[in-house]
Amino acid sequence: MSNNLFEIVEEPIEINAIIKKVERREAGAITTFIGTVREWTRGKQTIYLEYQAYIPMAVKMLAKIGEEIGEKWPDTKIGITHRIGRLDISEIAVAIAVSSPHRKAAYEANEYAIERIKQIVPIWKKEHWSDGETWIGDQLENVPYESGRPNVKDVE
Amino acid sequence: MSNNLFEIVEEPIEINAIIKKVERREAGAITTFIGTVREWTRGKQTIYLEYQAYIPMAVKMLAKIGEEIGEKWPDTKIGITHRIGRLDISEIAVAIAVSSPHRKAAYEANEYAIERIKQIVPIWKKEHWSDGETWIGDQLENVPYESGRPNVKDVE
Amino acid sequence: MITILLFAHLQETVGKDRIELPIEQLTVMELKTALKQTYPLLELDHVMTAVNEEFARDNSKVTAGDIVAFIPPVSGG
Amino acid sequence: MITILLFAHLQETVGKDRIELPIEQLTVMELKTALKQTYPLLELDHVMTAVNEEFARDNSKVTAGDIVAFIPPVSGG
Repeated sequence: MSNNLFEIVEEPIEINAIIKKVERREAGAITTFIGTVREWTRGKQTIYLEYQAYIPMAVKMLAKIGEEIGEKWPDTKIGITHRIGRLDISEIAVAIAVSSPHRKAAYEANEYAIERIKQIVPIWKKEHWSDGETWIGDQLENVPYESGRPNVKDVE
Repeated sequence: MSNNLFEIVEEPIEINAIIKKVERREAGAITTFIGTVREWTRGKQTIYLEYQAYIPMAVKMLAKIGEEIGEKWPDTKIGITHRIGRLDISEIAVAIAVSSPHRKAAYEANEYAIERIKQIVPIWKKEHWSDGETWIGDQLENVPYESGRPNVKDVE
Repeated sequence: MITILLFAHLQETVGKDRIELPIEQLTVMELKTALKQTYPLLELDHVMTAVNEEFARDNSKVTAGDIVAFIPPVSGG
Repeated sequence: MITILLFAHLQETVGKDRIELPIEQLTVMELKTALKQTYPLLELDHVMTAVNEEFARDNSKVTAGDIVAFIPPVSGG
């Protein structure tokens, strides 16, 4: 992995590498969020996931989230790496690290980042279930689409 | 490091080892908190820290925090390791990892853990400043004692 | 020439990940209407659009050389 | 014999990390009073006490064989 704070990668994510990017001598708190491939979702079994991204725009949107966080929590430093391609159970899909002099901001900024990723970063995941496959279309992961296509809805 | 979920150690903390302890195939979210030695606190420079613990009771209290979390967020699994002895700037003093099927609980339980550590776990830190040394006595780290002794206050 | 990028189920529906159209200028809305005449992409009315990697509105202008991407609801993380 | 453990500044004030007292039984409060007569530990009135690794109150009983620890405000993390 490179030193870029915002990355889309195809190889496995090394959490220590992300932490390293945000370490600072003035920061006493680092929070990380690690999103892994979950085997069971509401009783359905996932065999593996496939992530696709509109890569250049995804990187841009990750950087935009970084800017938003810099405005809301000025003392923080954030790094986000999202993996694409095929991911097996327990593999890391996304890692977010935030360093801050104090812990409250590190938690808040981190949670904000994952919420925003699910809103504005053009990355899609396709669930390969034990009984079929589905592109997941709801940003907040609450409503997987029953068919292979999303229910139409106005996202603007 | 061993496989115990709650540990007081003297050697450097390996964050990946703590994460490994809480990984589960049904958990899609892992949050970590890493508390490092901060160089600057309100304009004062720290040279190094010294942590002391009442070890058997500290391990017991960490496990008690784990039980509390198991009651409040039943689907989570938590591991906490705290280091003692001399720690230099940027070294990890405490690491907390929480896995959960869903991320909200992983953030909440993690933040709860660090708050409780600062309330009930018998660990003390001595700041070695560029201009002297102080045992830090306030549980929430807001009021470092001016002298080497804490202001008396009733903590019961 | 306008380049259109397709992702996720849109890509599978059309059977390719990009379409090139020899057009000089039109709006996002007009582009969607044009595409729906050729492809079974009814949901285009309801996905977001990015022009040159920035989110755009239905009345935004698209000009030759631009890259237009249709962004179905995202599911990263 | 009752064993008393001291930490942090209490340990530095007394100059050792444990004290053994040949006592059969007393309360936490009585133990604190006894210690203050020998050592400059005024803040004992205001620190928490653990008996056998569990937090205890001033009226808790301490019996020969018990380990008592005085717990100044903690600062882990």
